[in-house]
Amino acid sequence: MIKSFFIVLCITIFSLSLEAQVFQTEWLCPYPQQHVKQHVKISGMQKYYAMPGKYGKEKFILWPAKGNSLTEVEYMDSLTVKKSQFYLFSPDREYEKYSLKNTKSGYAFLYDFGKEGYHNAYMINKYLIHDTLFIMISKAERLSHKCRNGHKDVQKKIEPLIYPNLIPFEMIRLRMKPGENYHFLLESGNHVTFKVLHRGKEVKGAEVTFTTNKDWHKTIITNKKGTATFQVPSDYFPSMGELKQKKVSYYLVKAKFTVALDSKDTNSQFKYICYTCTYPGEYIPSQSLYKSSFWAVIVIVVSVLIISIIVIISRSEKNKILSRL
Amino acid sequence: MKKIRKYIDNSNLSLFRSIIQIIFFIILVYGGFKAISISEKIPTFACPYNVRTGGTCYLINIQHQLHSEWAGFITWRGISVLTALLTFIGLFIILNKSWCGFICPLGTIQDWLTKLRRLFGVRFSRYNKTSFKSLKVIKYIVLILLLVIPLGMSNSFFGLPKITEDMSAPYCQLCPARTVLPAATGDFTQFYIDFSSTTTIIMTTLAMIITALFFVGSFLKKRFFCFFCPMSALQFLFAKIGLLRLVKVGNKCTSCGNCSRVCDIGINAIADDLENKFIVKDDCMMCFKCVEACPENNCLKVKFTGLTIFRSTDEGFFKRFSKTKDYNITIDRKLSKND
Amino acid sequence: MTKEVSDKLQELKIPELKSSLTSKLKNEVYKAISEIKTTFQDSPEGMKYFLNRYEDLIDDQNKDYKNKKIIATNCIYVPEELIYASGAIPVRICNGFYALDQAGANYLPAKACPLVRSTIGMIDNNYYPFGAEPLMVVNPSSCDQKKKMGEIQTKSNIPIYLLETPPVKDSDDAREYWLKSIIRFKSILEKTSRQKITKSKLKSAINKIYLAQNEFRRFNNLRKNAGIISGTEAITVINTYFFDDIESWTTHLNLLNNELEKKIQIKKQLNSTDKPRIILTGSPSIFPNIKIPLLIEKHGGIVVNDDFCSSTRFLYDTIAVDEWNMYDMIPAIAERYLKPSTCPNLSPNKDRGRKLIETIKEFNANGVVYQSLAGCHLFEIESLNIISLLRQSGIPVLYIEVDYSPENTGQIITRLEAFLESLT
Amino acid sequence: MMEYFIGIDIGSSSIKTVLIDQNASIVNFSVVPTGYSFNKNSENALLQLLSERDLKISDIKSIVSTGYGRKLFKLAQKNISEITANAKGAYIISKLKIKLKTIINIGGQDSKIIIIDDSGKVQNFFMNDKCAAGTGRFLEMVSRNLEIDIENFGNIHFQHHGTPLSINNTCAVFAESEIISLLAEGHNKSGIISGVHHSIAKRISIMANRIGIEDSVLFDGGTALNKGMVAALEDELLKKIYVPEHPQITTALGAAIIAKENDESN
Repeated sequence: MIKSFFIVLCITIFSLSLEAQVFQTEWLCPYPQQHVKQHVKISGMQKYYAMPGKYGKEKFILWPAKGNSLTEVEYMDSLTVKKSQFYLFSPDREYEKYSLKNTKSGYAFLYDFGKEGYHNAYMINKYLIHDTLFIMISKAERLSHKCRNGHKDVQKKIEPLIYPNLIPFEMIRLRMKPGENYHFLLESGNHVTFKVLHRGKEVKGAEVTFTTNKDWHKTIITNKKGTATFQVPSDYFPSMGELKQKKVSYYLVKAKFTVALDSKDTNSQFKYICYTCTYPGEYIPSQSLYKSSFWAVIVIVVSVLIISIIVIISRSEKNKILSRL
Repeated sequence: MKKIRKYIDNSNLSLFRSIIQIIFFIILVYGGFKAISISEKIPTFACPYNVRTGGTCYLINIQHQLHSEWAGFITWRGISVLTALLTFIGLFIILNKSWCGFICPLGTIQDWLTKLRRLFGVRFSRYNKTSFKSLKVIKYIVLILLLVIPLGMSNSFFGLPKITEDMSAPYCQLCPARTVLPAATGDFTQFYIDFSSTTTIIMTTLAMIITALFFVGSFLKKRFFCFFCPMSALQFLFAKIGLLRLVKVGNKCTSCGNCSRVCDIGINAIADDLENKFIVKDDCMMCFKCVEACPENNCLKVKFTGLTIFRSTDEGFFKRFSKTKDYNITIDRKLSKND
Repeated sequence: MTKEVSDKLQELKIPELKSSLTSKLKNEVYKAISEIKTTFQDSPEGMKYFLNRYEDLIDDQNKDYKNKKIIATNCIYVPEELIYASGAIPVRICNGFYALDQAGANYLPAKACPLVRSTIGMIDNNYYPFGAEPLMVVNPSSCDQKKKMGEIQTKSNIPIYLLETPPVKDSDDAREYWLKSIIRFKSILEKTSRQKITKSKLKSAINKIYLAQNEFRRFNNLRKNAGIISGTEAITVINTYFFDDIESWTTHLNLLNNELEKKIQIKKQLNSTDKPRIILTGSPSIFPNIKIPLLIEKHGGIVVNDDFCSSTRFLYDTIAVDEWNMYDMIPAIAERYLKPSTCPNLSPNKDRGRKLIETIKEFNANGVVYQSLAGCHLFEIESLNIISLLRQSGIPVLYIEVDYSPENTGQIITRLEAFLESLT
Repeated sequence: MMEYFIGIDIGSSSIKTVLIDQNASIVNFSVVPTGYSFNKNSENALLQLLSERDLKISDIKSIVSTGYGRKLFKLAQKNISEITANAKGAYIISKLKIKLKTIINIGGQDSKIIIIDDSGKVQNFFMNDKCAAGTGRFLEMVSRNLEIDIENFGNIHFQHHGTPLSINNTCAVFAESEIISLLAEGHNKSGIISGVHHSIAKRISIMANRIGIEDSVLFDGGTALNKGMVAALEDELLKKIYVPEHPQITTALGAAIIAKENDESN
């Protein structure tokens, strides 16, 4: 009896480890490892760019990485990366099969600024365990915009783009209505909505978890419209004077959905396909942290009173002359 | 030709001006809804903080462009600063300072506040001569600060530490247009005090005080803010080469003082100055109310590239100011040869 | 005149001096009117109304102003708008009657200005236009003889109010002092005519004066076609504004203007006459003292314009009000009478020379006749720099001393003829 | 055929007529006292003038009258003021000798100062016809009191040496009583006469300062015959004064020349 118990235990450990091993989330991490920071240029909005050099002028950079929490990130090295497929889509849907570049700051996804709008980068890994095929898709959307190119018909250019035939399972961030434009910054306290799509169709019942780099996470099941809405937490409490209005903190959204294959095409070795998709992003502390309209109203009302009193006093002298009119 | 000229000279220019003001108020404040944008370098207020703005005021441009190291000005940035300035001057020259009188949305708001005051019968205030002279200097000081601070932010002058980044676009933080124009589109987000650092606290509190001052001031004094506005100071540097000009023929003037009485800003020099022809003073906004109120023929003339397009006539004066409905007299003069 | 006769006259309430005075005034007016009619044959139809008004002026039984509130004013400085707004009618009592000049002689020294003497004569004998006694005589402190005239004790018991005018026009204090004195005058007016001056009444008063000014400006412009109407007739036309009802004056001037405009269309030439065009300046000549303009036009000149405060100057300057409220109208009215004024009682009086030269250019006049009433020191003193200014800009000037007596025309004629001949 | 023009100056004390031919040379002239009915006298003077040159009224092209009685003289086609006539006459007479600018004319009833521009047109003038002091009438009154004829006032003036007696009374009427008292005090007549000349000269110089006289001054009118008067004037005005040969007839000559010019122009 004990023997059976012992076998069951090691199977679960094994599956757990397998699970753990298999289920470490893969995603395209937008920030580099600490020790390679000097090879990378940082922009005003803490966006990282590759230094101009071997691969031409400044480029976006994304490092494929693994790991459940955003703090201990395990950057993939050349071995694991070999098996995965990489895709890069520019805003006007040009598709390019991509291979990673080995830069000083590690294996990374490099692509040009190119056209105005969101560039999508994908990494797909497939694992087969028991009878389920795990398809891990890591997606990243990168905005490229220069104010010089003007701000004409912004809404059209920033619509999320999906590629159902190439990427079977995908997740998009719905644009904030109204008036999201190039200079949009997600503020903590705002709501952000993600829609999960399987071969272009909304998926009901997918698990969507939202984790921040303070390891706070929340999971929501998508409704019939395939969307899950999260409220971005505010987790930045600076002391007086050190507040950086534009302090960027990262979040990672993971959607998981398993599909049972119908029994007809039995030739495949697996009965279930488990899709997971990851989507990284940034958010900044909410303005209400340091901006208060309440005080503004007080200052206005007080100054209106003071100014009117001063003016009335200074006008009284002239009024005496004209008062008899 | 003479008939058209006579019709224009007798016309009610103030009515025409308020129509133009309304049109441009809609274009500049609500242009964004229809993605209209006149240009990024207009010589009048059209605040980019108002998401729906129909153009961008040149002041914010120049403050951003000056926010760069000295070396930057030799590279392409210097060229872009120059082209921005040239577009500003090009746009400005066409209408000279009547950008303020006819088009500036902030000016339009002030005129509406004046109409409101008139409704309640409250007496307008007016600066006496001494305070007029001393307050006149403020707008030049603001202009100089507006140009120097951005430079000071990116280069250290005489070894002094650089000015903090919180002061970016210093004038725009204090300008009432930043709070008033977005409010006109219903977006009140600009009314806030920013506690993130002492500089931002001071700047945003000052901004709120200036907004309060703006409302109280222009309710009581006609075109209160225009007297302190750095845009009018910047414009005046190029006013002399403007195509639209206000010209006064000195010896036709009887110094009756009508023009300085109807002048919203309260410029006395227009009545007292009999010498120089080009009579636009630095705080004049070329609204041409003085030309309407001048009873002398050909004393005040509005010229566009040398062609007189509007001039003061006694017939026009009486048509505008007197009412002849319950008298059987009409005010019109046969076109005589020596006109 | 024995004692009984004068007592009887006293009972009959016909003061003896008055009856003979009326006859003197009557023939003075008739003489002036006949002079005008004889010298100017082709005078326009519209003139008849204005000449008849003078005949009504001196007959006491005229019913025009029977039960109306009258305020007699004595100078251009008195704001008419306020008087109209308080429901009264302003009547200007400076006049050119030689008989009244004699009547006022025992109040003022021989060397005093005849105009002031004739005003005192009018007040003393209670001899007002249309025989209508005013509620009050407003006497401004503009020139010093008018100022002292207010204190003279005359037989009449009509109150004389001293309207304080500033001696300077450019300084801010003077303008404020003038504004305050206008406001005090307004409250006095409201008390005497027992009617509050409201915003709407003042606005309609200003409007009435606008229409009169508009017609006057048209008339002034038409006089640029020299020869259309003689200077003397023009002065008589404008002088009737002193006492006439403003609306009827404006309508009749409108008719006269239309008639003149038709005449210009027919005549087609602009400056038809080759006679020398003269501009009259200096002390005002008021009907019936039209000696100088009449003599000039009799001896081959034509008076194209003048800058008397009794004709061109007092209707010329207008008000522009930004907000039709009391706090804007009252200062505007005050500024109308001070800022553009070129009265020599203000010093420095740079505007007068400048405007005179401008009128000369506008009316392309050939010469200026500067007349000053004997005893009017202001105009005599100012004549020095005005004449030197005109000489510098190459404009011939003749300086003449005048008084109301009709006799000494002989000497004036020789001077005028010599001057006119030097112009052709 | 020679054309003739006549200028007649009907003054208060004497009537001066001048006859000139078409190249403005004086054919004949006459000076006749005005008397009572100056109309008849002036006609006789005119006829007398013509008969001396055996001409008839019909040969005269045009007659211009000037002076006080100019309007009532029937025969003249045109009448002009004596100021314009005086200016024209003086200008023509002195054209060859001096560059004339100022004309001082002391007539019977008035005294005038005329400033002309270089083409002979009147630029500015000042007339004193209200007060008898400084006019010919004053000299007539003095000659009556001293029973000396005006003609020889000139040379008596020079008999007096030393400073002239000052007649400090400006008014001609009161000056008369002052002269009588001076006579009573035993002053000799020449002192009084030169005093009178200087008082007239002072009056003229006051008028001169008002109007501002300029160089080359001409002095005409009846009083100019009196040499003493000319000397007194030169002392007062500190200017050289030119006196034409017949100072009395300049105005009449001016009228005649204007008659000629008008005739030529139209």
